[in-house]
Amino acid sequence: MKLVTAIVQPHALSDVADALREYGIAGMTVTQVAGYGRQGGHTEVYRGAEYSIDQIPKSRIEIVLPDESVAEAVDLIVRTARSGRIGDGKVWVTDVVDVVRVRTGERGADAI
Amino acid sequence: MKLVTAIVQPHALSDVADALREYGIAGMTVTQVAGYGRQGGHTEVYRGAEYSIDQIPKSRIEIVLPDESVAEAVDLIVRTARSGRIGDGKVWVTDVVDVVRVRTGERGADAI
Amino acid sequence: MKLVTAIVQPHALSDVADALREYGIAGMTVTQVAGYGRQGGHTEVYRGAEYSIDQIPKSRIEIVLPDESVAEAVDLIVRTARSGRIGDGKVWVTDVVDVVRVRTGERGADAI
Amino acid sequence: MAFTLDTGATAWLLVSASLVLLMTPALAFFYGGMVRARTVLNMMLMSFAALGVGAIVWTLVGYSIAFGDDIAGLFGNPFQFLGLHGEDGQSLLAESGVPFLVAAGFQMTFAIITVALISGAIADRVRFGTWIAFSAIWIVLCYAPMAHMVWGGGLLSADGPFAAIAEPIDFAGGTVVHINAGTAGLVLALIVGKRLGWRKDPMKPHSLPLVMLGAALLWFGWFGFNAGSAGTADSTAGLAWVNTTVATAAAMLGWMITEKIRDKNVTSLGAASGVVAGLVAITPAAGSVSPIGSIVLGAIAGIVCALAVGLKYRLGFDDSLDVVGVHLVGGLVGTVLIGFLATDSGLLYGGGVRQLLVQIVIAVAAVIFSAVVTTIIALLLKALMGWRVSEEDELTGIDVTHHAETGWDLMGGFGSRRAAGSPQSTGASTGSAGSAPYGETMSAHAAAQDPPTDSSSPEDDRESRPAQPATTGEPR
Amino acid sequence: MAFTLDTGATAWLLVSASLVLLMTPALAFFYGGMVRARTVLNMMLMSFAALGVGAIVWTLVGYSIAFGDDIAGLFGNPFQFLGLHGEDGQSLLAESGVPFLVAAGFQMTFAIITVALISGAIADRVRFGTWIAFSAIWIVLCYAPMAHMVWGGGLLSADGPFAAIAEPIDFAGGTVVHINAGTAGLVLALIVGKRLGWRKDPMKPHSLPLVMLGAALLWFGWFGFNAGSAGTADSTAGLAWVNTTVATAAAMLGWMITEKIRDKNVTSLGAASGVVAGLVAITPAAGSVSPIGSIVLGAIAGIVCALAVGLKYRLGFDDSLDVVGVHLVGGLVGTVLIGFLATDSGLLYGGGVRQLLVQIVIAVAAVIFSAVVTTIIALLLKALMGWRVSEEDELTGIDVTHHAETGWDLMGGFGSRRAAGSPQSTGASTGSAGSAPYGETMSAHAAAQDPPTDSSSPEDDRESRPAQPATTGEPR
Amino acid sequence: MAFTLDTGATAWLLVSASLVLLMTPALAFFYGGMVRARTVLNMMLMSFAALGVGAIVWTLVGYSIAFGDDIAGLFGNPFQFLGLHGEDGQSLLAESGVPFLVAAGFQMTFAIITVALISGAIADRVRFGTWIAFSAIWIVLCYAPMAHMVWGGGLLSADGPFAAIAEPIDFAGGTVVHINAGTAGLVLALIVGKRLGWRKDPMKPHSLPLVMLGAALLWFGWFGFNAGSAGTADSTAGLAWVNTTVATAAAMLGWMITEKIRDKNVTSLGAASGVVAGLVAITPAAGSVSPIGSIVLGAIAGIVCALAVGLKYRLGFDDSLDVVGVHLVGGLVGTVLIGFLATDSGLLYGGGVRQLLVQIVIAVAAVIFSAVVTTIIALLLKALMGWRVSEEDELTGIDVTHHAETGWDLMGGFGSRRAAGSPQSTGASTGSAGSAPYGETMSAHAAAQDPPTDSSSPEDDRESRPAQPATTGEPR
Ligand SMILES: Nc1ncnc2c1ncn2[C@@H]1O[C@H](COP(=O)(O)OP(=O)(O)O)[C@@H](O)[C@H]1O
Ligand SMILES: Nc1ncnc2c1ncn2[C@@H]1O[C@H](COP(=O)(O)OP(=O)(O)O)[C@@H](O)[C@H]1O
Ligand SMILES: Nc1ncnc2c1ncn2[C@@H]1O[C@H](COP(=O)(O)OP(=O)(O)O)[C@@H](O)[C@H]1O
Repeated sequence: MKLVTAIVQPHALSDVADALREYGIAGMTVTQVAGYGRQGGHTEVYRGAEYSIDQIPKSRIEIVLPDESVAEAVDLIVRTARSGRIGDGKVWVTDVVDVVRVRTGERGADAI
Repeated sequence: MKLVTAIVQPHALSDVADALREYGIAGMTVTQVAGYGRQGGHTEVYRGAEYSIDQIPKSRIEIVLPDESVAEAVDLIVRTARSGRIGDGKVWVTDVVDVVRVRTGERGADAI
Repeated sequence: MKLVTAIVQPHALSDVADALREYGIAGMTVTQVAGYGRQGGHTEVYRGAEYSIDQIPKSRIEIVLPDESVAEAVDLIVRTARSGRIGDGKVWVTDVVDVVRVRTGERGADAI
Repeated sequence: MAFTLDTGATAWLLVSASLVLLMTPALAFFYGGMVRARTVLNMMLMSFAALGVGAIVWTLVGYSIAFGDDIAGLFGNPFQFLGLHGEDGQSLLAESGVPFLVAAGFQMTFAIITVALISGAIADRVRFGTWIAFSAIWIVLCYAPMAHMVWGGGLLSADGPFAAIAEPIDFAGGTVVHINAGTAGLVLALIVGKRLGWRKDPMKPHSLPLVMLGAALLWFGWFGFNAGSAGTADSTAGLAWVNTTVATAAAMLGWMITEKIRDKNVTSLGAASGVVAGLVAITPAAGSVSPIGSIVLGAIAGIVCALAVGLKYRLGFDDSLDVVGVHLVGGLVGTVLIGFLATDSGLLYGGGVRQLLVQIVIAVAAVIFSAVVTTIIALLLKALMGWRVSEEDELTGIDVTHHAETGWDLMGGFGSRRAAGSPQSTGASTGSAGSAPYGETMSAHAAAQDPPTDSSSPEDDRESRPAQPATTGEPR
Repeated sequence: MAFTLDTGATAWLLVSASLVLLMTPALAFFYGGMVRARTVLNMMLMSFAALGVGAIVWTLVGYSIAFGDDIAGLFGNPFQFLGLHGEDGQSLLAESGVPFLVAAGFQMTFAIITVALISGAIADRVRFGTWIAFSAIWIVLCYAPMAHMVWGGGLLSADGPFAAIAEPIDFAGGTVVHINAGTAGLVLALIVGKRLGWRKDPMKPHSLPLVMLGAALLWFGWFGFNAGSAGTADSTAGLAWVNTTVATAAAMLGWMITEKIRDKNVTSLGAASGVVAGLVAITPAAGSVSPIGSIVLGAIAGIVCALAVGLKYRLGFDDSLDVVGVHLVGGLVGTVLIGFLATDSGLLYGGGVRQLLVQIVIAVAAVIFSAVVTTIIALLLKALMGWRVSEEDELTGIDVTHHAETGWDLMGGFGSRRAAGSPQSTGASTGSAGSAPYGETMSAHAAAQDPPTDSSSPEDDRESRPAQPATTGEPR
Repeated sequence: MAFTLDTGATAWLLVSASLVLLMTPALAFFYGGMVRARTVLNMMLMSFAALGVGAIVWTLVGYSIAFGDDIAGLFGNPFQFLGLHGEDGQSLLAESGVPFLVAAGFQMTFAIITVALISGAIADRVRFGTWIAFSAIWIVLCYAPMAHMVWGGGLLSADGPFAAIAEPIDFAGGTVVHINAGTAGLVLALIVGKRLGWRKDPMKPHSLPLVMLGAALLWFGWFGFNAGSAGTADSTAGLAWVNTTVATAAAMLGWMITEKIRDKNVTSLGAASGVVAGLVAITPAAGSVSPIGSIVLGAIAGIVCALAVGLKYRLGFDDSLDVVGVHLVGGLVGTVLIGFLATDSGLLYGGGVRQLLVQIVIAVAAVIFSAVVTTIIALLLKALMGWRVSEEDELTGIDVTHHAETGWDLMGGFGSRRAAGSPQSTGASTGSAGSAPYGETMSAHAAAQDPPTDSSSPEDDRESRPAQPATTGEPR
């Protein structure tokens, strides 16, 4: 099994979730995060002093998946979240040793 | 070492933390997240138009552990967080290459 | 590639981000989290009843990196975030199987 | 009675009525900030519901029961001013030159705030319908008779039997409003039972700025409550205004000092609570003590209430937002201290114990009356409608489960939402436990798509998102 | 006219003016809570801008156009009271003993709130400059003439042609304020177009406590609006006060019941909206119906408006915060129901259909006048300045993109910030796509360091952080 | 003096006093929203503490010092009205028919808001006890004498030496309140020193809606401040009301335009600050300029203050929330512009330079007096009590470290909490660095369990959680 972590634009989240659900992935966990990267922040002005706020709101998606679905899932996320502008985000994949469903105690692929 | 990541119901968090502490695990990191999964969301109504809000508040727990404690810790989390209802959550385990305690620079198991 | 996850004091975040940027790491993702650990929480008092609030606000930094930069990056984080007091935080490193830049579809080291 | 309009008195009473009306939403913020984020709306709606129900019930029969012709010293003729039908000379404020409806409106706001106060005792856990029913019945059976007894010429008024000892003093509602609401709160807290997790979870206030906003608006509104109770804009109103301010200031400081000594910290919840405790305690006394007396009275109230709010933990009742500790105790403190501090008749001013005695009598009478009537109403409703929401709903939070809303959404538009009623989302919300196979497009979901939104709309329709190379084929 | 000051009436009107002025910020909170967190400031600023522009424009020419000597029944002499230059005997309230400037100030607050109301229809998507221009022009060309026609002796007043049938009744602004603003909102919603993602994204309110605060302060302020419109502190003011309260209570309950039946849940957004619907509907009728009549009128308004806010989904216009459903519909309900419920002349009180007829006529006239004038202004501004912000700015949120601010930052000081203008940060914000090589210190960044902050400052400078063994060498 | 009650004037002054009292909590919101989330409560408590302390001190001696019989032109007999003991004919407002205590209460609210204003200069970093002491002493030694000098017949009043040139004009407190508070803020900012991280961290406002709420309530309250200062409800009050509104509107627009030109964006912080700047500047002038003059005065104040708030960065003092830039500068602008714009005596109205001269003299005198007295008090307190909290507490946030509370908790009940005092949790909070061995149940923790919560409670106890198959054996 693998864990796919995707950082995407907040306004793309809804489309990504829909695309994943259509594809058959029912579960995921989403966190509101702040991204730093090539995409610069915006400028906020307080009392005439400008500040560049570097961090930009992003959505972080985590999905635990069977190995065989990873390629397609990543592809789907990348395609759906892409606008072509700097700051669209990253997706990375890590290995998962074990998964358990809390409700049932099921393990492995059954637990996803 | 391993990283145990657990998604649990927010109102189970306090019990899980207590159980882990009793077991001797003193450290963990918790994030408020939004979960999507089999458990459906709730319906909110605005101006007579219903919306199904899919994401459900969950708590995400991260614990870095020595390999030998993983099985028992996962077990403890699963037992404590379980209510038997859909949406109780997931636990997954990944490998950790290295850990450092910022305060002392200690590495590996000592750092946990 | 590796994923470096660092839990640091919120007021150290700005310095860590600056140090990493100086070092040449342009991208990272930050989450507000609650840490439990050796550092005890603070006491809050409501209606004369004291409660010890265990969790302490922390910042969680995620950086995907090429293997060769990991050692130095971890070192930089640890040095910058250290105040020597309990609660300075942890850094851990996990393996990354693949990375994709959403905007371009680039993979691997190019995507970071 | 020949009626001569006094525009100044009328202006002041119109303002006072408006100020007291504002107190009920103010209470909604005070209480709403004190509960957890997941129940803020329900908490606030309890006050708003009291406003809605209270205004109607008062118009229909409440005012008549309170101020109609006396029946047995207990209540007034309920049909006398049905629908607030009355003449300008007929109200208690006619002598001040205040028109009938202004007086009736002013009194209406007292009935509303009193029932709203009770809601704090049963936060986070009761059925909204039961609360609405309770509000309506309680105003009719408990508030209006009590108002009659104290202000409408009934048993506890200057026309009642105790006046033979000394004229009972309740300037603006120590008994009618605060002892009454506080007692009812205690009864309800006992009958409704505790919140899940009480004493384990701190259930800390989710927004102390909101609490302080509530306290501030309560203070502001209370000028209408107390200084308006003078019935006109004169020296007595001025005395009530100053007393209200200094007693409140002293109570806030008293609460702060108590906290500083006991807990080492001064809290904003304490400051806000001290404000309310002071306002409560000075309410019955505002017209009969001096500014210095008010400082003393306020300081005592602040200290006593700060200690009293801890009682519930020791006695084991979940008076969630301290209606008992603040309103019952504060109301008792104020009502009884009049016996010492009234400049005309107080013990410390050489007036002997008669005033003190009478004050204790009316306080006790108010407690008993309120306890009995509230118990009957609450048990009846428990049997007929039930008080508690389900445990699961309480744990999840009553806002989402009973009002289908969440109080705060600062993430703004975060997440995937679609119009309900679609097969997929309904399926989701009942929870299909079967695992959907990978790679297979869920057809139910496809069917759930919104109809293409107004693609035929003639006007410049800008709903489409900026051009994006995505290939999902699903226009947003 | 010889002028005799009545301090009571003047006190009440000073208070009323202050109360009505408060309604515009109250509206800012009501509307601001209803939008998403990323546009709350823009939404609130639209109301504040209306305050700024409205006060100036009213002082310069608005009051004169509304209350100057009649010209063709449509507007008043715009130069007559330039700069609010006038004598105490010259206002409509002179008879009540209210000074000229008090009357003029009171009227000013009506102009301001009316234009602010419109902003709800076009939330989240319009250029701030265009809105400011619209506010100024609309007060001059649409509000002031309408006020003249209804209250200043124009076509729709008791001096106009329809008075031959029956004297038109608009006690406090059902036509001038609510039908006017509601119609203008509809026109703007159509001309400006829909928000991106409308009907897909629930665009749920980001802070319902803020919405309820707004509703509460609106209610409070509305006492000035309605009871102040009596022009003095008398029985009529009292009647208006009571009617305002009970109609609003009934409307809130009406909306709640509608929701309960239709959606199974009572919402706080519904309660707050019901409050406003009731206030709107009773506005024209507050002086001419009985308290019981007000309950009926309010309940009908609550139910009808609760149903009406759904219309936009069916008809496909994005009246974002329901200016049409609440103000246009509520204003029509109130204006027309007078024909049935007025105790003097209503159909149900045996007054025949004449009043009803006239009420319908003035309502329709108001809709037409407002629609025509608003359309012209809005199209003109569309051509000259443009209404919409860019799609990207709208998606990102207008607060950050157009006001360079974010409404809420509860994480407090979270993140890395530096003074702008430094090469590095400027580079960042234009987005350098090239990958910086690892291990190489970015020299631009070094150059971007703040100058050592006041290390030479003579006083005890405590900007340094607590001693830390870190070796970054960069003092904070 | 024979005293005849005027209920209208009294009603207006009762309202005005209530409105001005509301300004102090309003300031708490205005300031509280501007600081970071981790210090909002401390910021708000500084205003609330000013309320508490101010009311008591004013009652005891403040009013006497301000309005007692003149001593050397500097202060009044401090014992004359001890405890606000006085007769209805004795206040300055006796002629208007306003009772003594109403006048004294009205004046009390001015003392309170003035000292509260100062707190903005020293946000986020001072000991609460020192602030309380400062508030009390400063009202007695700085505010009350200044009030005496300007309004109580002292040196800067019409009875003072400068009246020979022209009668000094300070209608509602340009010198006494704003120049005074602004100067004191500057002194404290210098003596207390800068916040950690100042100029590096933007320290952006954590809740701009709260800031705007504060600004709105300040505006509302200011009607009492300015129009109430007419002393009765007459044309002058009307003039002050209108001037307050239009000057504020103009100042808000002036600030907005300055921002638009300088920063390209109009901000809500700017709008809110512009509102306050306008209110400040019109305060001394509200009774002596025309509405058009007020627009000019307001616009100038808005522009000048918008520029002035940047000064602190250049001059290097951390006047955190711009007490200097808004109140000192705004107060000076208003006080001095009277010399040009007063319709009776201003330079532009042909009155020559005499008025201007006198206005400059009283402004300078106020600055000097306030600076000297405040410096002495602040240095004394620095020596005796200390001003600053520890650096660690400041970094962590003063709310949690000094008030044991957090302002916002929107996650609602998130996290593990237990009653303190238990060995385990105490151990935790002192931080046991030793690593607990795995697999070993910590016995201290077991001992720390709450006693089984009321399992013996007779009533229907619903604290247990829904049935759960978990085997932790620890009932919640
Ligand atoms: N090395 C990294 N490690 C973790 N997250 C990263 C990294 N680089 C970028 N990110 C995340 O991806 C987001 C987008 O990256 P950015 O460099 O701005 O644009 P792009 O990926 O289009 O070049 C960032 O806001 C951040 O959240
Ligand atoms: N594949 C997944 N990857 C990551 N998180 C998941 C995944 N599936 C479920 N989750 C998380 O677990 C939570 C519970 O899952 P759900 O499917 O609703 O119930 P259950 O696990 O009881 O079947 C979800 O809300 C989500 O946060
Ligand atoms: N085993 C762990 N797994 C995950 N996070 C941990 C773990 N232990 C500590 N942490 C995180 O590190 C933070 C600091 O740890 P703590 O034990 O308080 O101090 P220190 O690391 O200085 O000994 C905690 O607040 C928590 O967020």
